[in-house]
Amino acid sequence: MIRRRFALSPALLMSLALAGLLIVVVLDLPPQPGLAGPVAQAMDQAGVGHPVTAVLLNFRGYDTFLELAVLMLAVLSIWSLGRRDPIPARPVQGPVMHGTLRHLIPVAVVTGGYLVWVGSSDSGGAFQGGAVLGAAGVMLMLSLPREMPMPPALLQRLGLSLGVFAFLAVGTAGLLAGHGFMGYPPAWAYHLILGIELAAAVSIALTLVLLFLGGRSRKVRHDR
Amino acid sequence: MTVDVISPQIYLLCGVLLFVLGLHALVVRRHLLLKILAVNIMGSGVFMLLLGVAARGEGGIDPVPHALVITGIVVAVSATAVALVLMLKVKAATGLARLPLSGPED
Amino acid sequence: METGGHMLLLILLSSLLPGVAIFFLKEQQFALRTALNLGGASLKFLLIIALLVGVYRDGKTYSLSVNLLPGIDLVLAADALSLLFATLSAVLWLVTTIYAIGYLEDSPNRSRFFGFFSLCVSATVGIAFSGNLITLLIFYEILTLATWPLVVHRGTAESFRAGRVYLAYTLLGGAVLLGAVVWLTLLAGSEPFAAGGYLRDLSADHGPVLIMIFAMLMAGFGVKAALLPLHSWLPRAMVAPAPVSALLHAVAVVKAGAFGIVRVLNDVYGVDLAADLGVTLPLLLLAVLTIIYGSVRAVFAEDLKQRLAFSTISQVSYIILGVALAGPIGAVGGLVHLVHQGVMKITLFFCAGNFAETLGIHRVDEMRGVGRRMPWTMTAFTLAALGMIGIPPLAGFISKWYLGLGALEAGLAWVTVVLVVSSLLNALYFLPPILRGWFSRREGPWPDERHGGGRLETHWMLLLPTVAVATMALGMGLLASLTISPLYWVTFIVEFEYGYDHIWSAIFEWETP
Amino acid sequence: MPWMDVMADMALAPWLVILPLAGALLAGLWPAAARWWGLLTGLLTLPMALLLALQVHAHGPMVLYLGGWVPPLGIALVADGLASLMLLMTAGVGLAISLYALGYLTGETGGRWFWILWLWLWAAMNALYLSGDVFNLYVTLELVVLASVALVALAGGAAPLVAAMRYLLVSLLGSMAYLMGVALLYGSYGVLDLQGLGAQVALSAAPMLAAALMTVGLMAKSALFPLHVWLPPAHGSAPAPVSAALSALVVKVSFYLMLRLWLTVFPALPLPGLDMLMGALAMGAVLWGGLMALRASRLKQVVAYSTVAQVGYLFLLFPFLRAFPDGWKAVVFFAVAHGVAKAAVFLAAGTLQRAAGHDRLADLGAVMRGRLKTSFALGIAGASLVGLPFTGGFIAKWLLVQTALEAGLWIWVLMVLGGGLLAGAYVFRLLGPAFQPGPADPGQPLPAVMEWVPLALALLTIGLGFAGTPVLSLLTRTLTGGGG
Amino acid sequence: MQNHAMPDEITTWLLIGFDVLLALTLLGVAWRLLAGRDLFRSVVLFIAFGLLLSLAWVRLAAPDVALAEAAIGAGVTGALLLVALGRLRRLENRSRREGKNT
Repeated sequence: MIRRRFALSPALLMSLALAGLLIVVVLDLPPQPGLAGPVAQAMDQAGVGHPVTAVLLNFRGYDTFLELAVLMLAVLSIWSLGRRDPIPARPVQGPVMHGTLRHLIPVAVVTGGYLVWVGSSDSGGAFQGGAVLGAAGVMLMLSLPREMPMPPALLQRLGLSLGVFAFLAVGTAGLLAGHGFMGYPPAWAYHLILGIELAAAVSIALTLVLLFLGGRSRKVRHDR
Repeated sequence: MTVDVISPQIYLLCGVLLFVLGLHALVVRRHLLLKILAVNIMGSGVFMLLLGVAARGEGGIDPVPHALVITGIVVAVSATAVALVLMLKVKAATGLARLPLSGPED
Repeated sequence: METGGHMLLLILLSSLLPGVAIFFLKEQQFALRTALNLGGASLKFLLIIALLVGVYRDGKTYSLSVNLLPGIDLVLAADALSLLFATLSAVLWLVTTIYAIGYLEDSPNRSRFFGFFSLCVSATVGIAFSGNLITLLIFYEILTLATWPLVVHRGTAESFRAGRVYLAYTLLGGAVLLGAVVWLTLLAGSEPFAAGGYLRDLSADHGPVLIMIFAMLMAGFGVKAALLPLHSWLPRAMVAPAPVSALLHAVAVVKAGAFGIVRVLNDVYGVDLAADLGVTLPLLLLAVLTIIYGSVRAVFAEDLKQRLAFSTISQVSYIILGVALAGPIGAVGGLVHLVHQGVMKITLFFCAGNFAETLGIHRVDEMRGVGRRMPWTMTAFTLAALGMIGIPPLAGFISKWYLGLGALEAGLAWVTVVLVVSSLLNALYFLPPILRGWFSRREGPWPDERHGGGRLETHWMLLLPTVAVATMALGMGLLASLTISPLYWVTFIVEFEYGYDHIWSAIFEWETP
Repeated sequence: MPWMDVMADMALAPWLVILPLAGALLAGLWPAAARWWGLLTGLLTLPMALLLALQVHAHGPMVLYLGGWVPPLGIALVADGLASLMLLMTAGVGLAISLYALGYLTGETGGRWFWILWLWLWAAMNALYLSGDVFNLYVTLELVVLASVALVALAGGAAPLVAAMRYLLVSLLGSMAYLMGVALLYGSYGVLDLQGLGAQVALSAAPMLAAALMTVGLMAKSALFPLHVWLPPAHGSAPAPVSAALSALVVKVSFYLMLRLWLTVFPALPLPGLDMLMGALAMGAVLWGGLMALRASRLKQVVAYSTVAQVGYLFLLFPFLRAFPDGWKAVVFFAVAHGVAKAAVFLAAGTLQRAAGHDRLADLGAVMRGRLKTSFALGIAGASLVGLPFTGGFIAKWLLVQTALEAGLWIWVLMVLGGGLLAGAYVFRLLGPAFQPGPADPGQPLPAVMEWVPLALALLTIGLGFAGTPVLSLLTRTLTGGGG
Repeated sequence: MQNHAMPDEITTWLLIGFDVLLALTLLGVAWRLLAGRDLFRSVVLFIAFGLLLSLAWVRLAAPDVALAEAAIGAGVTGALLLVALGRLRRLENRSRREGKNT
């Protein structure tokens, strides 16, 4: 069965050729120092102690900013496609699962919050924390027998925009204050980053839940 | 020290193969859900390549690819979510979760 | 270089702006439209006269250049040749406008018609004043754009077919031309037209390439000039209204092609270089073939407008023949035919339009006795047709005389034989309508008599232009020795182009052996 | 050192991202006022883009280190001649689209979503044009894709949804290939900024494979034949502003990215065969798109297939680049000329369609006669597509032919000229109905802006006919890579 | 890689063996889920794939990525896929019912 699906064909031959090329190239990649050195050097001005967070929110903060924008745009795109169907018959079933999920949710919320906070100095950060919070929200949706009522549309939109907005506001403020676009004054860097992280985490969590729901809420009261 | 040298190589190879596997499935498989999964597998392959490169670095672990991959994962989930909703809309509109072979002349 | 550039711009705008304004007029705004049309045409005429005075009496130069691309300018300039063509266009536009107003009375979509009509003339004047090859190409393409709507104006399936053929030919020609001009610009830069050409320095290294480019240029301009293998759009385009046919044939399209060929030969390559490259003889042969072919087809065409169309194919090649003879006397013959043929052919088309519009006559055999019913028109027709045949002392005779002399000068005596044969053929297709018109007796009603009664034989706006151009055609022949005649003017141009100081003496040597 | 002083006059570039993004956020928060946010964005962005282009023209390329972090650690915004030209075109066409949409999208017809997504698209495109980092470019590219896919799907109905799905999958495939290229480049050189990569890339297997993957991936995104299948159905029932945005702007985005990569990152790489492959596909696009446009029976279909054909010219980039380093400028001018003209044609088509209530070519005569301004816009912009004089299209065609001749590439001369003939055939076919006999009838009453905006864009194509020299001189202020 | 306190031979080979095994498993799971016929199985395998992937990220010394992968790559994407699959099924049933009715 499997063989028939991936039968010998021009496509397969081309894939194999590409695989061969890639393997040869990848095994031959020269050793190069990467950016570990520059990152380590700049860490004392980064405002946070954890390199990955420093890269995400400071050195390459613009990437992260646009990434939040991607998330938000994904929700908007889905909303533009129409209203959502109700979530179909629970994929997760049985009382045991529900019970487990319900107990997991508070743990996940705490974990998520902790991850956001700890991101400044250790593994963790807005995305991981937000993701765990979002996953918790999704689990909640899955575990409830009926759909959870969502907050009003305006609040949803506000929450959704929070991360991008915080980033944009801080970035623009930096521009106006003479630190350049996306620039933080070193003294405030830690607090600004933490603020952005919090806003981003809320947005990410909400966005993931909204992505999961798929489509605008079914109440006709909002929008249009 | 051998682990430091050999393990990343293993993952580099694995990443490349995942990428090609996903690419092939994306071209060959016709169900939209599988196509979407295939894209995700391709992405995972690239992420693995990036992290393999980071682990192999001379000056210690390189945090930049880590940040890139986190960004990439978020972008991937966004695209996947949109693709899934679109798939459902296509299914509702055409009754098929596949793409018609030739473009409809609307 | 910018002296008096505004004058040239003004001449262009004098037809362009009324044209654009006319588009947006309501169909019923007859008076305003007519005022705009005639106002624009008269203004252009006056401006051209002012320009002539400026150039010839005050010795001013006029030019205007606008940058298009690094090293490439859009140049408008007035030299003797452009003034000749521009004057011809302005005069004929004025009379054709009057004619068209009468011709299209009460027909639909007149605003659109006159709008494109004006654009078309603007493009033609632009061609006349083009100061370099790129500018010429630009206005040449604009002309395509502006004439297509006129060809399809009637909106019938037949006119759309004609429009498609016309587009296919002219766009193809334009594409070839674009390739050639770009190529030439790469080689030689964007030089202004210069008497004697500007490619001499290149010929040593790029001889074959220059020949290739020459062939492409001839093909590009040859489409509109209806040179032999590229002619077949023209008879089809006869579905357009008579004033359009008149304008297409006498001035705008066909002449634009011929004018382009003259420009390339005289002011880009230079006659000497062209002769050295050996490209004039093939061009000459092509012109001769076209002359004979057009005449023969005209003999067998029964539809009056078709006959005129084939006659045009034949006659326009006289111009090309003249310049391809590569000598000053032949050039005089060719260039003067640019004017003579224009005036005579427009007369013939006006007459054909009068016959069709007044009596419904479309075919030659329907012309029996029309001379009695419409004596003025028939007189005009006769004058112009006899001129085309080359009966002395009419205008066509002068052209052919100089062409013949030019052929002898160039040592190509056989060309005179061609001219004689062609004249015989001309007689063969122009004499029957004349004879029938005057000497046959009409039996039965006219095919479709529309303009009954009245003091005049037809609408005055149709008759007046016809008589005017016929008078002009007559005058150009009878008064050829005056200093305001086209012949004198052309001689002046040729003297300049060929660097002769005493062309008259050269001619007299041949005239009085 | 990281907190480097930023030149005071550099502050313009980020605003070109901030403004549309802020507009998009505000439109998302207050959908009821979305149209006014859109208009405001357009009105503010165009002068910014114009100023930036003037600044770049006067002072040369400008580089802004975001957050003060100098690449390779940080990300740079690069505003050079090429970027500022694309930004300017986007701003000009974008403002026109916004104004037009004010009149076109009235009432409840999904107008709000159009505005939100359109502003996002605009922000994404601007971010992409300014980005100077291969990974950041990937993120912006995804933004563009998501926004444009949603715009395609906005019309609803089977054909647009299938088209959107197809487009999304092709784009994701392209994105993944691109990302693979990024990974290979990072694996080889350990940097992500374009200039840094350009300084290091040398002729070897990894960058060549990366170049091939990225080029092919981007090719898939820009609707090059034979991957154009999604494009014509996407335009069939899409709102006119969406069609205009897609055909005039979005198609250019991946072309720009490809060009940027080959100018800065890969100039050291000759890819034998790639130029022939791309040229062959370009030829296929011109022929196929042209023939399909000749056959299509509906106005917007004809225009959509015309886009398929004209995308082909963009890929002459590769033969031209291979022939000599300056060859790309002709193609960029073509891209700009096509963008303006195609937007004008689509908007004019939208007006005629609205007025007539349909867009069957054969039955449009009365409305075309009744709406002269729009017909003129169609005619003038059509002339630009054909490459007739006094339009940007003519200058573009001239430059293409000149470049091909200069390189001695006869086959592309023939392609450009032949493609122009095909374009002539289908453009005059579009105009044909206006000349059929019959009454003039303006059709449904429409807001005046729907007639004036296409006309203004059409006149802009005439303006472009005289803008050859300034545009080319702006393009000389483009950062190109070198070394390796 | 992380600097291990005891870089002795056995640990080294165990770790390499583990890496090879993990890579092969990943490839195998990817193959099965892309080549399979049962969509539900594919989705479940994909979630498993995501979890295995985060294990690989841990092995590549990227704990941040591992966290994100587990939460987003496996968790959220998995949930998205499951819900989408459920909705797809429902659409199929609906069209089947409509097909019977007509």
